[in-house]
Formats: sequence, C-alpha cells, structure tokens
Amino acid sequence: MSTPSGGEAARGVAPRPRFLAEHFESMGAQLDTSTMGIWLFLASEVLFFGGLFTAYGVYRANHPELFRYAQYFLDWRLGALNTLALIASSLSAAWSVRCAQLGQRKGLLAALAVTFALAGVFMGVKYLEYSHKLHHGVAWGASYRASEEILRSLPEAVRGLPVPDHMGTFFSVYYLMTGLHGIHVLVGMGLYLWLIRRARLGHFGPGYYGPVDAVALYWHLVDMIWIFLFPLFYLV
Amino acid sequence: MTTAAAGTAQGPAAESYLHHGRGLRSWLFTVDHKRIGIMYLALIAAALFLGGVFAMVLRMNLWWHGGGLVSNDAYNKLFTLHGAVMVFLFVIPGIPAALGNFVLPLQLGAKDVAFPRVNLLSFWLYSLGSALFVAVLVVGGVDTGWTLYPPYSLEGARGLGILLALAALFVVGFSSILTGLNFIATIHTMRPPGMGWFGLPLFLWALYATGIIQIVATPVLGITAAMGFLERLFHLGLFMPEYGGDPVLFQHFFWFYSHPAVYIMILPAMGIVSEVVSVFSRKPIFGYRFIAMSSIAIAVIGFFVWGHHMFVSGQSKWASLVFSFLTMLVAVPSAIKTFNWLATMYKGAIVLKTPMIYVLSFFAIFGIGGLTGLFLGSLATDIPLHDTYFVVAHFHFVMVGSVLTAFLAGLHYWWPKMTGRMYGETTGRLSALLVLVGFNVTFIPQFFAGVAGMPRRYATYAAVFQTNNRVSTVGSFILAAGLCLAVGGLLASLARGRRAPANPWGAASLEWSAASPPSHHNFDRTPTAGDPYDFSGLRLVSEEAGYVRAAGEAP
Amino acid sequence: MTSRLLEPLAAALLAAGPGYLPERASSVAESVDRVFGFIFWLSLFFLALILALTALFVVRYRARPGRTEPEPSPSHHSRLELLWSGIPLALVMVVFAVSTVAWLGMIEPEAGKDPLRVQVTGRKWSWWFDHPGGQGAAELHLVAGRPTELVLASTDVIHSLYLPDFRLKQDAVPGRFTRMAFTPILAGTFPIYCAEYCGTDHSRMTASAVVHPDQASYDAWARQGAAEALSLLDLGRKVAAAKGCLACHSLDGAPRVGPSFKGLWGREEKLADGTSVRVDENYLRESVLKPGAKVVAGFANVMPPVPLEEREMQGFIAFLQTLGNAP
Amino acid sequence: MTDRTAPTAGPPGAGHRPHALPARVLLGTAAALFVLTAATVATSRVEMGAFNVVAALSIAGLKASLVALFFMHLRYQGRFKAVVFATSVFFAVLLVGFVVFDTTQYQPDIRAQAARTRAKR
Repeated sequence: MSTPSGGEAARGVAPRPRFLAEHFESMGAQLDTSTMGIWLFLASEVLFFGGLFTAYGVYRANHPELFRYAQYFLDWRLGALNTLALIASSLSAAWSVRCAQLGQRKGLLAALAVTFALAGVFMGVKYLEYSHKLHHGVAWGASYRASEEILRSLPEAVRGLPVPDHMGTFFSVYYLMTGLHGIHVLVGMGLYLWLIRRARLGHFGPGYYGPVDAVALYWHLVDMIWIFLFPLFYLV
Repeated sequence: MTTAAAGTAQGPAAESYLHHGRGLRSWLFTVDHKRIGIMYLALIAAALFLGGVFAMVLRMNLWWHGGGLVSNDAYNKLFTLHGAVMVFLFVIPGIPAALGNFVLPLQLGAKDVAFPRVNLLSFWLYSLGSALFVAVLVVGGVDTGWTLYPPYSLEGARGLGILLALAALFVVGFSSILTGLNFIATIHTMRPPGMGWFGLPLFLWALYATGIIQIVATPVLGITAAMGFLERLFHLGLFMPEYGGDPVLFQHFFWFYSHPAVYIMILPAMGIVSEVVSVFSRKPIFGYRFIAMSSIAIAVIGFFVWGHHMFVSGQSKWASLVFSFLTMLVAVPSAIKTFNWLATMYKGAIVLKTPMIYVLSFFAIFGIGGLTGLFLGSLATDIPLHDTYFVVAHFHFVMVGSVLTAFLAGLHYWWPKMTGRMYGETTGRLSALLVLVGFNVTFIPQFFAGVAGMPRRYATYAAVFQTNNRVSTVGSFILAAGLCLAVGGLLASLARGRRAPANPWGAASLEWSAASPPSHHNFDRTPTAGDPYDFSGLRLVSEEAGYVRAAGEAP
Repeated sequence: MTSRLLEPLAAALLAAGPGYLPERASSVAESVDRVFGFIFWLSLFFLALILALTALFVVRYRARPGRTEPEPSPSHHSRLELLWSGIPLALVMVVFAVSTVAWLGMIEPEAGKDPLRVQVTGRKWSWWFDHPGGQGAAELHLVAGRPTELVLASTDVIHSLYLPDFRLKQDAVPGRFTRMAFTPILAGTFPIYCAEYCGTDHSRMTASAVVHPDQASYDAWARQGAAEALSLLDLGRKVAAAKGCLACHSLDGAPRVGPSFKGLWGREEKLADGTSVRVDENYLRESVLKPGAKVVAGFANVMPPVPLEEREMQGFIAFLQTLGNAP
Repeated sequence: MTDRTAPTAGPPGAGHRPHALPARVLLGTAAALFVLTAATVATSRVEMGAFNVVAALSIAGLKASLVALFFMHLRYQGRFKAVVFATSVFFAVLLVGFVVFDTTQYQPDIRAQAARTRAKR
C-alpha cells in the first residue's frame, strides 16, 4: 500500500474531499480499507451460515428418507423463479458499481432501482411460499401438522410412502436457512434504498463509490448463499 | 475515568484526548479509539468485579463439604454466572477490546482504527450484551453452566433467563466480530511508511491472529445461540432429543467457537508478554519471526482441536483420535514462544518493574496451565480427568491466571500512556506478588482434588476433598486482596501519581513517541516507523523526563 | 537460592501428583496411570526448566549499577529455535502415541469372553442399574475379573457416569446409547459420581459400584434381591431407596426437592393449580407414573416418571402408609 | 462502512480513476449463471442416487465461483481478499465435514434407542 506522507501539507493546497474521513490520507486508502472491511465481514457471514449448513448436513446425512420426502412440499418452480430473480439482481448490482465507477448517474440510479425491485420480487415469492405452507400447518419442529389438503396435493407416488419421523426437523432447517437468508435480503433492500437516496443526491462518482461497491459485494454473497440453498432444498 | 488537568510539561502539546470534549455525551458518542478503549476498560473491570464476587461466594460455600452458605440451586446459578460473566465479559474482550483498542492505532502511528464508528458500535453491542447478562441476574439467573449444554439448558421449565443469556451471547459475539474485523483491516491498510509486516510490534501480530479467530469462529457462536434461542421458543428439534434433535451437535458448535475462543484470550496475552519482556530486558525480542508465526499457527491449529472437549460425550472414536492428535500440535507453538521469551531475557539488563513482575508470574502460571493441558489432550488421561477439578484448575491457569497476569502487566505498562500518570511502583509490585501467590494457592489444590476424582460443578462434595477446598478458599482471598491492591494502586495514581513522561520505559514502538496521554489525533505528524525492538538509541534523561532518543541516532 | 526454592516445590508435587491417584480398581487403571506418570514427569521437567531459567536469568541479568545495558547476544538463531520447536513436537507425538495405545484398550471390550452386560440409566438425580436377569438396583454390582459392558442411556438430560477408581467416564446422552467396557480387578465398594452438570442435585447424584470377589457372591446378591423373596413392605422400602425416591423425598418430614414422605399418607395437599387433593392410593399411583399431573404447591415439576411393576407399586404404597398419617 | 465526518465540502475526490468491469464480462457471467441454473434443474430430474447431491453442489460451487470471481471482482483484486474468502469457506467446510462425519458414526446408537422407545410404546 502506498500512503503519501505529509498529507497534512496538502490540506492548505487542495480542498479535502467531502467523503474522506479524518483518519485517512487519501480516497484510495479509504476505499482500500473499506473493501478490506467488507470482505472480512463477508468471511464472518460465511461462517454464520456455515453453522446452518452443518445442521443441514447432519440431518440430511442421518435422515435421508426425511429429506427425500419433505422436498415434495416445496415447489421447485418458485425456487427457480427466485434464483433467476437473484441472479438478475446480482447482475444489476454489479452494473451499479460499474455505473458509479464510470460516473453514469442515470445508469447508476436505474441499476440500483432494478436491484431493489428484483429483491422485492424475491421476497414476494418467499411470502407466498411461507404463507401457503404455514396455512397448511407445514411449520417447524414440534409445530408441524400438515393439513389433509396439502398431503392430498403431493404426487401420487409419494402419497403411498410411509411418513418419516420428525418431519418438523426438515422444516426447522428449511425455515432457519431460508429465513436467515430472507432477513439478509431485507437488510439488503434497506441498504439499496439508502444507496438510491444518496445516488439521487449525487454523492457517487468515479472518485467515491465505496458504499455502492460494499453493498454490492454483500448482495453478491446473499445471491451466492441462495445458489446453494436452491438445489439443496428444492431439487435434491 | 477522568484525570485532573494533564497538559504535558514538554512544550505546547495539543490538548490530551481526555480533555478533547467534555461531558458524558462526548464519551458515549466518541469515535476516538482511545476513549472507546477506556470505556471498555471500565466495563471490563466492572465485569471482573462482578464475576469475582460470584467466585468468592462459591469459594466460601465450598468451605464446608456439605455446602452451607447457599442452596444447591443458588450455587448452580452462581457458578453459571461466574463463568459466563468472566468468559464473555472479561477474559475474551479484556485485552483486545480495552488495551488493544487503545494501543493498536498508536503502535501503527495512525489516527484511529480503520472503522471508528464500527468500533463504537462494537462497544455499544458489548454494553448491550452486558446489560442483558445483568437482566439475566434480575430475572433470577440461569443454572445451566456457561457451556449451556442442551437438553438441560433448553428444558421447558427454564424461563426467561436462558433466552436473555442466549441473546446476550449473540450480541456480545457480534461485538467481538466487529472488533476483530476492525483490527485486521487496520493492521492491513494503515501501517505507517517504513513498517513492513515484520516490523509490526508483536502485540499487533497477536491481535491480528486474534482477529482471524474472532472473524471465523465467533459467527458460529452467534448462530448457535440463535438456534438455541429458537429451539427453546419453538421446539425446532435441532438439539432436543425429544423433538428429534441431537444434543451432541450443540457441543460441536459450541466448541468450534469456544475452543478457539481460548486462543482469543491467550494470544493477546502472549502479545503483551512479548512486548514487556523485551522492553524490560532492554534487549530486542529473540526470534521475532518465530514468535509472530507461532501466533498465526496457534490461531489456525486452534480451529482443529475443538473435539478434545468431547472425548467422553459420545463422539465417535475416529473423531477423538484425530482431535487428540491435532491438540498435541498446539503445544508446539506455545513452547516456541516460551523459549523465545526466556532467550530474550538471556544476557539482558532485566528491570523488575511491575509489568515485568507480572510477566514473570505469567511464565510460571502459563507454564503450569499449558503443561497440564497435555493431560487433557491425551486420550487415556482425559477420560478420568474430564469434568473434574483438574479441568477447572487447568483452564483457570490458562484463561484466568495467564490472561489476568498479562492483562495487569499490559495495564501497568500502558497506564502512563492512557492516563498520563505513573502508578506507584511499590504497590504495583506487591500486588503482582499477591496475585501470583494467591492464584497458585487457589488453584493448585484443585489439580489434586481433580486427580483424586472430585467432579466439577459440585455444590457439595465428599468430605475427603475438604482440605483441598479450604486451602483453595484461603488462596482466593489472597488473590482478591492482590487484585484490590492493584486496582487501588492504579486508581490512587490518577489523583496522586507523578506525571508520566512520553516514554517512561524506554520502549521503541510508536505509541511511546506520542505524548502521555496522547492528543486527540495521537500524533502531530505521522511518525516514521523504526525497529520496534531497537532500544539502543534510547537514553534515560531522568525519572521525570523518561527516555529520549539520543540526538544523532536515526529513529 | 534457586534450589532452596525449587526443592520443596518439587517434593510437594511428587507427593501430591501421582500420589493423589485413587485406587486402581479396573483393568485399564494401570495403563492410564502409566500414561499419567509419563506426562507428569515430562511436564514437571519442563516446568522446572522454565522456572529455573527464569529465576536464573532474573538473578544473573538483573539491571543494577554497573549493568544498565544488555550484553551483546544474537536476536535470533534459527537452528536453536528449530531445535526447541522440534523437541516439543517429538515429545508430544510420543505422548500422543503412548496415550492412544492405552486408550484403545479402554474402549474395546475384551474379545471372546462372556461379559456382564448392565444397562445404566441416568435421570435427575440418581442412577439405575439393570443387571442381567432382571435385577434392578441403585448400586452397580460387578464381579472381579469378569469383563463388563455398560450400556448407558438417559431419560432426561446428559449425565456422565464417572468411576474414579476405574479411571473411566462416559456421558449418558438422552436419545441414544453410549457404551463402556472394562474388567474390574479389585473387590470392594467404589464411588460413582455424575460428572456432567445436570441441575439442582447434580452433586448428590452419587452411587456405588460393588465389586463382588467372585461369581458366587454376585449370584447370591442377585437371588436375595429378587422381588418375590421379599414381603410387600420390605419390597416397598427397597423400592423407595433403590429407585432413587429418597434422593428428593425425605423420611423425616423435612421438605427437599419434593415433599417429605413422612406423614404424607392421607394428607390433604394443596396443588400448584390452586386445587387440593387427598393423598390416597390413586393419587400416589398417578404421581409415580405421571409426576407432572398434580404437582404440590411450592415444589417444582421436576420429578421423572418412575415406572413400577404392580407388586412394587403395592409395596411402595404399603411402605408410605407405615410412615404415619397426617395429624 | 465509510465515514463522512469531514466537514469540508467539495467534489468527489478526483485523480483516482477506478477500473470498471467491461459490460460483456458482466453480461457473460450472468448468462452463464442462467444456463447453469437450468443445468442444475435438469440434472436433478435424472435419478442418480447420492450423486444427485454431488452434482447439485458441484454446479452450485461453480456458480458461486463465477459470482465471486467476476461480480465480486475477486479476480481483479489483491490476493489477500481471495485468501480471506477462501479461508472462511475452508473453515465452513471443515465444520460441516467433521461434524457430519462424526454424527454419522454414532447414528446406530441413536436408531437403537429410538427402536427401543418405539417398542416400549
């Protein structure tokens, strides 16, 4: 890293950039540090989800029949739709960084708005899925009481199978993982609202795009986790 | 924590950080790493006091083998809170959050940490977590042990207390993650010109290694606490066998965090020892690279050993074998450090100031704590010793004795920098001796009780162990007296202590080139880093003026 | 001066370290103690080394008038450092090897012999041992020289069966079985503790292991313990003691975790839900089998269900009747 | 994550020209992700037993790598960020791997207990 020494001397000459914090010498150093920070944060997020992936692995390895059976309660088409929504939003998030770096203000606003909207689509679908399941008693752990109706809607071949023990455990893991992921999506939506507001105020440009970049990195991680959740719950 | 006016005698130095802004708000909403460090210090001292009071009640109850002071239930709650408060509010954040926050940017010659507001957030989270622990007390406490093993901890009969305790863990965990994140980013991107990776003071290497653990391990504690919380509320069937869960899974999660957490505690302690032993031997640290790399090695290997807490828990035998093997490896970097510290003292000019006496105590205590770990990492001997007083004594030596002596060494060492006052040397030395004696008298008898078969967490015990326990109780009073004396001496110095020079010890790392106490911006101009262990150019002018780099000697 | 400081310390440790080990009552104890001794001497050597060097350096190299500067000495020495990395590495590998060999002998039952299989059940706050042939007891009965296998289970939370004299310990985990295998070698009575924290009376969750000198003595105990051989009242008294009731219910009128048995029969009890009930045969049956159904006011709902055989139940009720009516 | 405590107003700092990813890299990555999503759905339709999980995880891993390398421009950043991320993934895999391994080892003891409980009922 290169830190120009004697930064104080520069103070009298050129005005200090508006978004340069007191304890940094240059915008470059500040950006470098904030990128580092967000990557470290993402590392801790990976381990945070890692605990839940472990729970998934443990119950899947020990109750394979349960996971095979319970999967029929999930509609893979909705999962796939959400996957597409998140990938598209990841693209627009990456695009927003590009726009900020190139100083394209309109493009930036559009990309941020599209990201936010696609996240909204994702949460809308999630809401439909959750409400349908909970309405039919397909809840977590000890609260699992599947209604006759939803059992009748299962594929023919599945209906004849014996119902495995501890169906609720599958849905506990399901709600925990998708729920924690959903909370991350909601947080991301809040962050995008904040970015949209700042972008409208014209804060971002080639010289200052750290927040756009940081939030996009976070958003990509959220996307990445869903990339794993989708096949693990809906497909296999 | 405010001192009387402390404008430095040398020249028109800038206003000290203690006086930059007045009133409670200027402290609570500060982003100044020094003030955050001081606030941490105050809360951590309070946690130590609270945990210590619990400990004293426990020890007094154990004076009689049948108990007698408190009921079994009260005893169980007390040891739980003693453990939880000490581990999560004192030992884990103690050195990194209080001393690390204060010292890290100064040692880098920087104005602040990389993310000052995140740093403040981290402090607030810590305060919130502490408040939640106090709330646990208010609602009647919990009696689960700090390890919170289900199914016991999540049983239906347990009320609000356990939920608050799990929430507290979650919050405190995030505080710890943010601190680690901040430190790593700071060390990476804010090193001054002239300071390469191998020019970092070893305390920073230790904090760096600690940061790795905080970032990687602590999230697992967070998610485990969250899962426990939801399991208790909604019966998810994750850990509770009655709903199809697996209690051993919780133990895996818990120790995946809590074993590396032991290294969160001990690594910064080792960092302080490396600093102090070099400065007070007036000699460069011996084998800098080995010490730095062994910190990283401990941090990394520390992740592979969690299963040694589960040798009798029903873990599979292959897992036990692998974990025992890997546990043995951790002994090596610790041994390297110890011998390198000793080699640093060899042919030095050893100055027996208070910090150095605490460090010498550390050698003895860490020596015993580390070596008794061999008994517990080895499978055959762990089976009988597991969950006995041997374990209690062992982890008190490592987590409490070693960390406490290093913490006090660091506190005395940096006290002049933090407050601008010199503590009283006689009181300091006496307190160090009392702590050393008190600690050993308290915990050595517990090794013997454990070998003879006394299980831990016993409110009452077989009469044969009464002598051990009585000696231990006597020791705990000596230890408490030592701690009170240390704290008293430090507090008294705020009012009556001599003004501290910028560099009272003749240390060469950058924090000593700032004023004592430093100004709000730490340094008037970014200092250029030299070798942090090159003391050759430093000359003692007088006790009042401290050490000054001789003219003509390049820094 | 250093030796005067160190000698008493070393002497104390010697007497107190391995000297503190309890009796060696099982086949594995000796090999465990050998490993213990090895690590003990090894650590004592290194501790002494560290302390001696510390003391020596402090005394020799203390700063004093005439010695204000350090003597020149190297700031690193790679070969030396590799040496003191390599030696500990080699030693801990030896420790690992020695210990693991001993441990493998602790977890595998001796092949080819007819083991005594005992089902162990942990519950708050007592142990229950089902011996082959149906004799249940609150004591573990074993035969010296006969290989033994314990299968552990728990009805509520995690407990840990700890036999210090046998150098053995194993958690009993609810929802699964765990196992221990060993051979007792000394006849006598040895303490059993619970080593995993399990609540209020964790520290009172003790039992004994009775090791019979030979099979004949064990068989005699097993016959005498058979339920048919006892009168109803004796059987009841035995059940109350053996099933762990007395851990929580006193016989002297003092309330403990549960109400005292003294004067219980026929009493009008206030319940936690505000109603009250007379202690009669039906109430007792219900409270034994479903303790949570009617909890007496002022006591926590913590009792585990105690499934009793019909004759045991009759005996138990008969026993309670002898403890006096309510005034 | 960034501070704006400096009161001095001014245009966003000049002089620092960031390296923006070319549009075709972004679009290409997204296209690959869409295709791989279709692929993962397709492979799950084919009954391959335990191999289904392996295939799904491999494709997911590939997709995640694409996101990390291009969208998160890990490919163009300092090595350290890749090390940070790889380390976290490594430890997460360590946790999952070891715990799953251990619990599968003692499953027979859990099944036996469940069978006994069921028999008693």
